[in-house]
Amino acid sequence: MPEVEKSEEKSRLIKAYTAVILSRTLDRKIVTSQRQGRVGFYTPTMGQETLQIGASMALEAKDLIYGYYRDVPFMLHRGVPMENIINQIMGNRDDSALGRQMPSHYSDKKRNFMSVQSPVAAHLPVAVGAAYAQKYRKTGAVVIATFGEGSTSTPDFHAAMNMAAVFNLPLVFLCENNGWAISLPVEKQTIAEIWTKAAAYGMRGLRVNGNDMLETYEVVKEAVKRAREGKGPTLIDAISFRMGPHSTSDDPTKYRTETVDEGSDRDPVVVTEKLLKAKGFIDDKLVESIKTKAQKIVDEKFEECAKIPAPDPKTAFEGVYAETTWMLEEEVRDIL
Amino acid sequence: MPEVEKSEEKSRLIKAYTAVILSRTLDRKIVTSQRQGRVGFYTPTMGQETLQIGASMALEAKDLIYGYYRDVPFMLHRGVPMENIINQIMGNRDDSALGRQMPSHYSDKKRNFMSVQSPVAAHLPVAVGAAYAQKYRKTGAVVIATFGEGSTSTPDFHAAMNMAAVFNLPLVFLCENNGWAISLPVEKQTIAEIWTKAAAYGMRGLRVNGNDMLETYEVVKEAVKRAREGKGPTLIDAISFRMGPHSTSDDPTKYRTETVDEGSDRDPVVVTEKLLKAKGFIDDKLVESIKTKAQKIVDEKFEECAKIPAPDPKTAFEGVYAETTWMLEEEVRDIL
Amino acid sequence: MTEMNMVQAINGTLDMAMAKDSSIILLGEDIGVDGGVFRVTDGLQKKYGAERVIDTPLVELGIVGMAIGMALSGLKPIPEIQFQDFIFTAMDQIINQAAKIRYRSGGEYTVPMVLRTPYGGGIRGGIYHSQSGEAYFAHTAGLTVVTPSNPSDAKGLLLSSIDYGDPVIFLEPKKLYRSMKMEVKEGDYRVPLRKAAVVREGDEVTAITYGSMVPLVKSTFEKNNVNGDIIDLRTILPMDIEAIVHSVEKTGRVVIVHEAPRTAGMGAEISAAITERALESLLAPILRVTGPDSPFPYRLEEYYMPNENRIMKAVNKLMEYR
Amino acid sequence: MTEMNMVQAINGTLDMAMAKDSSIILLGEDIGVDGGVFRVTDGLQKKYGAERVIDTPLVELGIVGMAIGMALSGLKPIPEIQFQDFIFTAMDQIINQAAKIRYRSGGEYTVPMVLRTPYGGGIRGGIYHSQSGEAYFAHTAGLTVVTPSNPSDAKGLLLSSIDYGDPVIFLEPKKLYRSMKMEVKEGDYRVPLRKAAVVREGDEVTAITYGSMVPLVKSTFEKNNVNGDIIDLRTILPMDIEAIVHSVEKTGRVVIVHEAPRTAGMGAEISAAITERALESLLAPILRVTGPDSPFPYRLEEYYMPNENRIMKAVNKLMEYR
Ligand SMILES: Cc1ncc(C[n+]2csc(CCOP(=O)(O)OP(=O)(O)O)c2C)c(N)n1
Ligand SMILES: Cc1ncc(C[n+]2csc(CCOP(=O)(O)OP(=O)(O)O)c2C)c(N)n1
Ligand SMILES: [Mg+2]
Ligand SMILES: [Mg+2]
Repeated sequence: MPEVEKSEEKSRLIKAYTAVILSRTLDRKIVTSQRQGRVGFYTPTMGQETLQIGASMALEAKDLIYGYYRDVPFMLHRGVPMENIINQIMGNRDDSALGRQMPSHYSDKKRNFMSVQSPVAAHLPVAVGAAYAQKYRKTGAVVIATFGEGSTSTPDFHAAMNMAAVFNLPLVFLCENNGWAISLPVEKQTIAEIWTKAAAYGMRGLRVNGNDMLETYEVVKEAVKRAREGKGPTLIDAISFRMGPHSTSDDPTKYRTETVDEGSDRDPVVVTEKLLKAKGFIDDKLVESIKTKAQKIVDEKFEECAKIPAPDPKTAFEGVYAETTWMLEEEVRDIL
Repeated sequence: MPEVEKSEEKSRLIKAYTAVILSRTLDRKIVTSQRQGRVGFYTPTMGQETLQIGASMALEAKDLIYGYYRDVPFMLHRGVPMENIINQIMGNRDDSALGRQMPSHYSDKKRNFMSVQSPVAAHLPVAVGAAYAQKYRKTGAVVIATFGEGSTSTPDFHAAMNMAAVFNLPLVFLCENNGWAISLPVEKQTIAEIWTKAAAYGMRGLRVNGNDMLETYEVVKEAVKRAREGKGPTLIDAISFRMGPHSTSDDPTKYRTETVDEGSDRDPVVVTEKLLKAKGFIDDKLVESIKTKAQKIVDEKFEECAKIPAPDPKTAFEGVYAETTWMLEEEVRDIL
Repeated sequence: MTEMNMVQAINGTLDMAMAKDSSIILLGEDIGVDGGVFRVTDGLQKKYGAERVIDTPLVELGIVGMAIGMALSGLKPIPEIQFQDFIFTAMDQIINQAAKIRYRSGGEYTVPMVLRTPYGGGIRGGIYHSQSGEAYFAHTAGLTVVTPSNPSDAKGLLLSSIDYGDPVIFLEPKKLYRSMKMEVKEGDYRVPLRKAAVVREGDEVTAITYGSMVPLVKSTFEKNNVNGDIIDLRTILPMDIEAIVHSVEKTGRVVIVHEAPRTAGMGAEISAAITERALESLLAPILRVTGPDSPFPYRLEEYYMPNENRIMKAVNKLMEYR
Repeated sequence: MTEMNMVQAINGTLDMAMAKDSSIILLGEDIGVDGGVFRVTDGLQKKYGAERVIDTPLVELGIVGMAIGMALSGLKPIPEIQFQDFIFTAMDQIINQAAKIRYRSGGEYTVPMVLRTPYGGGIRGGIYHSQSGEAYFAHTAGLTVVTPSNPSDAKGLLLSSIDYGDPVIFLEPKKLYRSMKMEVKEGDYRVPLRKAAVVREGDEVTAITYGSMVPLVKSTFEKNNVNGDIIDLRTILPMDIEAIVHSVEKTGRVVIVHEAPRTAGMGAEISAAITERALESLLAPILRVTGPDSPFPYRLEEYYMPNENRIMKAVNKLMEYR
């Protein structure tokens, strides 16, 4: 590999690794803060960092992300400011959604990260429409939609997969297969391997080791390239493991025997460090400094955001329509 | 083949052929009557007779059928009295559903033929529950669910297929693939072959020539046997062709170029006659007499049923609950 | 000005709008090659191509979901649900997505979409081809629910809906698709959303109705010389409360007419809103002439639908009260 | 008699019913091994096996559809939808299947099923974990909609629902799951469906409410010495019109309290039904204290939910009227 390319790869991977560490650090911070009562609710992302960041590396700025509630690493790597994420979780005045949504329901239109909603997979048919619009308007943008493996059982997944294939759209379905849907293991969710479901729609389906950031990157990159070239959608089954609980309200000891601990061989942070060390891109000193810096940033940002007050009460009843209704005006007069 | 078996096969096939002819004759009668304004609406079954009757031959009396609006041949072969079918189409006083449903929405609990509804495929998850109940109660009964190929795009198909597989239920999904969903050809409905969709659920999927009654019979028989033995569900993609319009309200000349005419090589009546003649089970004379008799029965039954008056108006507002509501009582007092 | 029925009026309006604005896309089952089962989109695919008049697979939630995504990406989709009875698998997309995206994203994302669907009885469609589900939508903040009662309004309301900026559920009374013809102005004109029309004026009673029931109430009042206002809501959510209260204060007697089942239907909201504001004006109880609280029958359809006789019974009861 | 909260009461009731009747089957997401996200089904899979307490894939329409099929084949399914907010993909199964099968089959097929689902705010769940959708169901003939307001009623209403014979939407106010404890009788007892309870008596005003709002209205009336009836509907569809009218004829003043958005909500039906029957008794307009017509916010939840202050404002307005 020529020097320039090598150095480009190095800086790209260090940026990615830094995002992995930032995500993990932020994740721990929020979980701890939730236990301290400083945060209401949260869905940890631990274990799914590299698959998301690998995917993010494969995208251009104009591409659209229809993500879900576990996509913090994706957002951080894509350049969503950390304070946007924390403000959303706090639901404070600076949250772009004005504290209307539960924590973990992010939105960042500037970075084309569509507002996350709760009914799982409901964003998938919507992503199909967005992809149709890209094709129709010839923007050259690709849409990537993420979702858990449990979400493949939903009506919305079926509708989206079939329509994306029928209309041959620039769309990548990235299944973040972390093995669990709350307490249901993937084996009880469905009998088939997730990637094989693509064939039912005449779509290409691939499996990738999500804990390998580079493998994920390569596979997503190729799928994005095909999509951009008009060769249609791909379903990618990215295998990972949900290292934490489903959410801060969940107690996985009720149902789970197998675990993956932080620092163990299957921890994507460890996998990524090994990979980058083997390439000679990082060493213990750099790792140490990245982690220390990440901790500092996370702590500072968190405290800054925690100081921001709640939104003005009247905002809870604004923006339902472009023009409000007389009923709501009347009701709000009664409330405030 | 020993004589006894041969003679059993003969009588079985003549019974089946008779049902094919009865169905076709009734179909023509109803379509004609609709044009004369004697029937409100109808979905012809022409072209799908042998696949249904082949399937019906494979079932026992205790088995449950979750059918759809095109299953007249299935019902006739299973022993549903023709007057039940005509009374439903007339919506008269003797219709078991008291004229509440549009024509083509049959029901016959005695023969375990579940009440048909309009939103396509909505009966499929229901059939899954029925199959679960058979398994749980160890009745030994199998459930067979029929639906068109267009219905595979629905949420309900997806839910049903996955759950039937996950719970390993005694259920046969019989897709009556007639090539069209009103005006949409199957190639635009979905890119994959219908039978390949089974794999997405870890289910067995098969294709069969629905115009070949015996092939259909054998394939369904084997699927039913497996289901009964606890080996789980099967999806059968039975290829046929919708020879008529979607319904009496439809004008297929707007969208269809290929046609299959009555009496042509692809007409299942012709295919079946050839098949039975080759086996030496029927000859022209028998064919003639079966057809004449069928016409007589159909004409007579139709005229008998046409004489039956409409249901009593009050029945339109009964049976919403086991015990009616005060609102409905009050409303009905106003109406009648 | 040309005489036309509602199917022709909507077809022409879609045609006119599509010719002007290439961001308008139609999608639905059988709307393209076939021109729609009611022929409302006839000829449009031929004219604008299969990319703009899309024949979709058989999946209502996919149709609505796709339309939402198109709207989010700058298009103006007009999805069609073949019969309103089949919209229920798409309810999550409608209630949880379309209606809530503007709010949940702090206004960053919006859904300018017009969801067209034929509703109601009158064509002998039985249980599953006759339902009037407006109340399900009217209970959903974020939606705007519109229904025209004649070809001319259909055009003006549809054009307003296309430019509205938020999701509109556009309910087309299939009973009126071909049963009435009228002059429809050429060119662009708007009938405003959120505004009712007083389609007949009088002093003694106020009939509040919409969609398919408007011609029936009108002919009933005419035939029986009822001296009353008839208010055609046109927009069901949010409804035009000022027009309603204004009339009730004048007449003091109210009859509400809709096809949908009575309980928790729109009539309830209209009645409650009136009692809140104009109790003192009421000279008699507010009466509702509606479909009964049962599914919709096939053979006995005419017993289900409100008719002249039932409306007059209510009017007479109002006039005779006290 | 043991003190217990609503979660414990429902859990114990399910346990008791399942022990007696092997045709009762529970199904839903995370209800088995995990015991349900609210722990309502805790321990039941261990006791009755995975065949009777079924952990299903993530598909609400499948859960409801399967339950309907089980009911048609002689079982008594009790499906759970994890949050009522996620029920909308199953609306076709509920509205077009469960509610209409008895009618459309001329009574040959029936659907004895109890669909349990937690609803409402109060746990800071934001837009998608707080909705109160009772009006969607209450507009659907064929359904019966029930909601308990305390642990003891939860048991008695659930047992009545299981034996009812038609589909019941059993809405559990999640705000009350653990916030109140009370004595719950042991053994089998029934609280009848279609009957309201008068949970406080008085002469000057009638509060009509149900589910999560009942304790709030009670404490508000107690604290402020309001001399009024409080009617807990218990069954929302069909509601107990006699109990309502009886009270209104006595008091002449009505306030309706529910969490759901106002427009086309249950309050509208209650108000309309009263005006139809008891206009002459009304001393003041019927007032509604409800959630506003907007989605449900997260951080500012307390502004959305009805509270003591808003209820008293309405009561005072009623008392001061004219
Ligand atoms: C339609 C719907 N049903 C139920 C839920 C409750 N719920 C939230 S997350 C979840 C599991 C999702 O699993 P998966 O798709 O694998 O994503 P993961 O959480 O594992 O990342 C469930 C059942 C929901 N949000 N939406
Ligand atoms: C959910 C739903 N959407 C739309 C319709 C209108 N419709 C009736 S039949 C039909 C086509 C069905 O095609 P297919 O499943 O292939 O069955 P076929 O009529 O060809 O036998 C459509 C779209 C419906 N009945 N249900
Ligand atoms: Mg998962
Ligand atoms: Mg077909």
